[in-house]
Amino acid sequence: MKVGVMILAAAFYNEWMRKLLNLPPQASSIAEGVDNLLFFVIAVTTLVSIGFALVALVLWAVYRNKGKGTVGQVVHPGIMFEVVAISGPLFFFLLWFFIGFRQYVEMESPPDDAMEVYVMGKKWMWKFAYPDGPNAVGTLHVPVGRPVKLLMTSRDVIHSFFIPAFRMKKDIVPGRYSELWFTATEPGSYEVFCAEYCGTGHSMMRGEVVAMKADEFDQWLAQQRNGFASRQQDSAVSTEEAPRTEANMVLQGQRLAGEKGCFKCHSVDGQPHIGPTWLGLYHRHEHLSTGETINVDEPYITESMMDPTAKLVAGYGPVMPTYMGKLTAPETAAIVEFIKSLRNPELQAQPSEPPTYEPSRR
Amino acid sequence: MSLAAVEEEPRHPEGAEPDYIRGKSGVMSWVLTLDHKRIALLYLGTVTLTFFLGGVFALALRTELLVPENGVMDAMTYNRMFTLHGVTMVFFFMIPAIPGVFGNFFLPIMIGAHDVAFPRLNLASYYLYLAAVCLGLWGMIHGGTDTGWTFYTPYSTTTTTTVLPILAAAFVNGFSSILTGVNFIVTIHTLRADGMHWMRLPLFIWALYGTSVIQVLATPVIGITLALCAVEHFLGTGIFDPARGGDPILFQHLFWFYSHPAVYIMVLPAFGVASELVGAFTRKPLVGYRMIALSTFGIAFVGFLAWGHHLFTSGQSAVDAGVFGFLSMLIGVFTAIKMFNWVGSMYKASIVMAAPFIYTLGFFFLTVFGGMTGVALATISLDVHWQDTYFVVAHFHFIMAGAVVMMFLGALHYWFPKMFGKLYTEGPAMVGAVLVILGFIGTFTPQFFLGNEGMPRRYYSYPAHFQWLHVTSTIFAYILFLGLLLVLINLIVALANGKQAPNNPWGAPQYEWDIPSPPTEHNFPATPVINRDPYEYRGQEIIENAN
Amino acid sequence: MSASADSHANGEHKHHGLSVGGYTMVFLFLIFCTLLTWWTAKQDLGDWNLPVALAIATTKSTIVCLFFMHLWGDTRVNQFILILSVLFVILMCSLTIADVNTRFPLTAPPNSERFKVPANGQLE
Amino acid sequence: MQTDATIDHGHAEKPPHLRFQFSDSARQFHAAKFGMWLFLGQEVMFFSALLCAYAYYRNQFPVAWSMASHRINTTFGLLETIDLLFSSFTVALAIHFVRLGRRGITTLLLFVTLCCGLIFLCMHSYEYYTEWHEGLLPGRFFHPEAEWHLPMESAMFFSCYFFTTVLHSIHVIIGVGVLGVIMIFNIRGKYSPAYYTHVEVGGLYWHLVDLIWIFLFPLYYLVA
Repeated sequence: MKVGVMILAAAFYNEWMRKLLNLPPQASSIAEGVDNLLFFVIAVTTLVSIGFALVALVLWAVYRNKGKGTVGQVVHPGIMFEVVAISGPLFFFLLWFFIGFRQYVEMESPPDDAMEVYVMGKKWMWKFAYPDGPNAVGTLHVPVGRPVKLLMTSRDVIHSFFIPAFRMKKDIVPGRYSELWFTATEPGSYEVFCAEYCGTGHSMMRGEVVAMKADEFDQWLAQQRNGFASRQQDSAVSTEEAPRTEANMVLQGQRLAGEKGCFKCHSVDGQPHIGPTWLGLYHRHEHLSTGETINVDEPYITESMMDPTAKLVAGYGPVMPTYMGKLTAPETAAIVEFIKSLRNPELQAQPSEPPTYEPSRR
Repeated sequence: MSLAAVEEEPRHPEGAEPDYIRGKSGVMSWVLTLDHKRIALLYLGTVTLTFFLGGVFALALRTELLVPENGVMDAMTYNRMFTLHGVTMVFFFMIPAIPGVFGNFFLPIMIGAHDVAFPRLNLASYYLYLAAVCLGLWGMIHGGTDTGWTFYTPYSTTTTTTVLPILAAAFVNGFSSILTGVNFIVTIHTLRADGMHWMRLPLFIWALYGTSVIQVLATPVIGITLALCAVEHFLGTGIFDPARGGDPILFQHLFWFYSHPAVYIMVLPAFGVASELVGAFTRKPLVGYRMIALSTFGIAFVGFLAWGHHLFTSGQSAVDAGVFGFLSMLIGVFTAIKMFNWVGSMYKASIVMAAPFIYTLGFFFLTVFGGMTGVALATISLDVHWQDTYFVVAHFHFIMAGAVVMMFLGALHYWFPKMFGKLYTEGPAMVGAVLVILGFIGTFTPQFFLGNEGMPRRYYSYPAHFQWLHVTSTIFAYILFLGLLLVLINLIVALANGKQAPNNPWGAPQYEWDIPSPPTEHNFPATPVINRDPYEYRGQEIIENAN
Repeated sequence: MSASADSHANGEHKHHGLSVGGYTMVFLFLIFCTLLTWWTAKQDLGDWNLPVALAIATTKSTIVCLFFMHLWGDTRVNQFILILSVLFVILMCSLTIADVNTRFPLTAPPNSERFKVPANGQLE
Repeated sequence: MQTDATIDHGHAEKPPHLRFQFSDSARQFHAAKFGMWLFLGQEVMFFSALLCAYAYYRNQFPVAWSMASHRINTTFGLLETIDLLFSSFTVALAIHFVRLGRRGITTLLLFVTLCCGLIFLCMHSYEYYTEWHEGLLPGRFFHPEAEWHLPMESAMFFSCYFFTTVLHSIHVIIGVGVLGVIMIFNIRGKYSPAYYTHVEVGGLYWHLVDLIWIFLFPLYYLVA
């Protein structure tokens, strides 16, 4: 009840307080609640600290030393003094904690019907990809009034996705996924910052969120989907890391491997055949016929296609023909991607690979 | 320690032990000294140097931030600069400052001991500290590093800058800190004079005790963490590297397990000094001695359990965030207890106004506001907005830097006559104190507003709408620097030309004012007996300070 | 531990040691525990392997502390230091692990227990 | 400060080992022991960061942990444990005999302890040597045999294992050095039933080395 009254009162002063405290606009569904708590906390903090300073100054003015040898009076405050000193702050701190905790739980619980957008942070840019195709660098378009869930990961170091106007922030850790959700409430364009220090270009790792009216957004998304195929060639928007493209490349690689006859000698189920199996090949440590051990990486796979006998895996004969000239560069890359996709789940998953991911429903 | 005895006998008869400064001469008598007071002065010299160095870095940063883009340095230089500012101030200034200088000097005197328990270990910790500073400087000369003082992985393990010497410096400094802590705890336990019960310990000693416990139990964790980070750098062990199966979040847990309590390593001694200053300048016994002493241990203990609030936005679950958020709130209560008792002590007091007390008043404001914004930051949903913004920067400068700098300077003025046997000039000292306090508040208050608006920390360039607040902050930073210069000059002048200080120029009740200024080499002619409480006022004459 | 330390005033130390036979018994018991832990590790106790191993290790270390390190009958404060540091180790490990174990599943590393491998693996 | 000669106790018959800041030997002995205990508390925390890393990753990758643990030599681990326990036993006896003033047997026991420490180091070096040959050193030296099918996360196990055991071995080396110096002092007759602080404190340190190994053995060598 008390909380309710408090929030109501705060709402009345909301705009005024927001300007006074220099806060950005409240553009997400949780922003107003967070701000109300913020005003409450900061108001109490300011009043108490100025109060303490004033009391100290007044006490100094009143009880100045009146000349040599004078001493103060011995005061033994009752137990009530200590009780107030403990319970007063404790009351406020716990109140803030409970309100803040409830808000945090809300922030951490995305609704089931949230639209998903994949976010990739890398030095020093943001990439956004929508589930069915379009992607963008630097600008995230979201509909107003619909919950949006961002699934985020980083390519290199820790970044942090921060939208001040939404009062939202979440660290993006390489090799892990993090999620953040919001519902934009006001159309407009809002700043995005990287809030976790990530190197020379940290301060330039900015972006923008464009909140559009729902119908405008749908229109925009449809446009983007139509233009997606042609935009893939557009070098201005690099799509190499976009999850969708990756999946396409894998499929393409699978098709090519069948067409070029790779499966005559290489299995994908772990059985050794004429050649080593592709299952779990990527980043496997293979022993070569020369006795060395090698980490199977992209260069090695590519080399083995072009010059198969150069580094033979121990136990296999030099029977594979060269594919030099028989595969174009993109085709080679696609097959490498396909091999990379055949990772044994027991084995390594490159952290920065796009998600093999199922939306979590709660 | 009865007053009657003191006044009857001449305390310092001719031919008795000379004071610790003039007792011995020559360079070797200083560099190999085992006297805790001389070691304290060695610390004072080094700490002043690192404070100055960190201050110069800070001014360079503030100057760069006058303009949104491309100021006086490039982004790489800026990034190194803020890292070095942080490393220097945290590891080389704030952690050793008050325990190293005033702890070393006054801990044995206040408990009636002739020295610390392990004088050689004490010198060793100073040299470890000095070695750390030298390593750090060497790293800085070779380009410095750009990881931030938090050394977050995987950035710190992949950066091409010279991060290793800086990590090594922090590691070595940790050992200095641990050994000092061990030394202090043992001293407090075993060398208290007869009659010095636990409840007669000055509050500064209680604070040092709490600090030392944290130093001993938390510092090793950062040592091993930084060592892991360094090994990762050249062996690629991958403990914190996601590409090899490690987890960068683990680094953050281990790092903050030390670095959150480290905040209390820095501020608890400052709280201790505040108790001494309030006790001396209110000219009446402190209110709530027991509560202040006990709350020190509350802070020390709960401080260990709150580290997770630095990870609220790292993907922490609501469950863990709830636990850490709740525990963080309790620390604020313990600090509040101290604050109520200090301000309560001014009631019906007879307050002597002097530079140290002005610092104390500044400390009150900075600590209350800084501390309560800390509670605000620990409020989970608000932290989501404020984390890694200038709000955090402003908050920890208020509570950490503010409290430490205020009380370092306060203590320096307060104990100056005892340490050097000279009186400083009160006028310029008061002006300096006011300038420092105003400069400090003026520098960091705009940063709270910057943080509210969403300005992230460690930004070299920023959108133009943040500029006016940055300019305001920078102007006050210069005022702060001027204030500090004035303080420095005033104290140097006093050192050269100050009048001879009497034993107790403040008329303070604490034990350390009973012995000569400066003290003799072994502090007391014989092991003293303590027969009164630390803030028990005995009606000393106030001997007016110069001017 | 009192300031006056009058209990030690005569320069006499209190000795809390055992006899040679006592030390030998302790040593033999420790060897027995070591062999026991080695043997239990070879048995399949399911989830109980780790707790059993830790329980034996804790017993051994307690005995070393109490008798070899003379903590039995030593001052309270020395006992307290050990207990405090062990307490902090436990708190540190448990709160850290509590964090990873309650996170949003995808924040776990891809090969770990908690990472859910998707059914279709596609980004739909 | 009051200068009262009557309470100025103990200064007349001050033993040579008593430092000026202490009023009596008992207190000085107590201070040294207390200081060492604090240092040991510090050592426990020192290893705790590694223990935390261990627990963190074992909790996430139990399978990798178990598979990786099978690659290190349990028998060696067992022998090393017994070796260290025995050295702890001899140190405890050394303290016992130095209290009784029996210098010869104390020296002998300290010497046996030193030998145990050295044997431990030799055994551990041999272990590292074989692991190096098997490509099990962490980081960029981690090249295990392919047929072992070690999961990639087992690298974490070996990182933790090497870092912890190397740190432990460093402690053993320091301990051997400290006990060696104490042994020489003992031969020179520095210790007596009235003053044997170094032996007691050095012994405490050595026991801690043993104590840590008691935990490392099941945690690294005996993962089921």
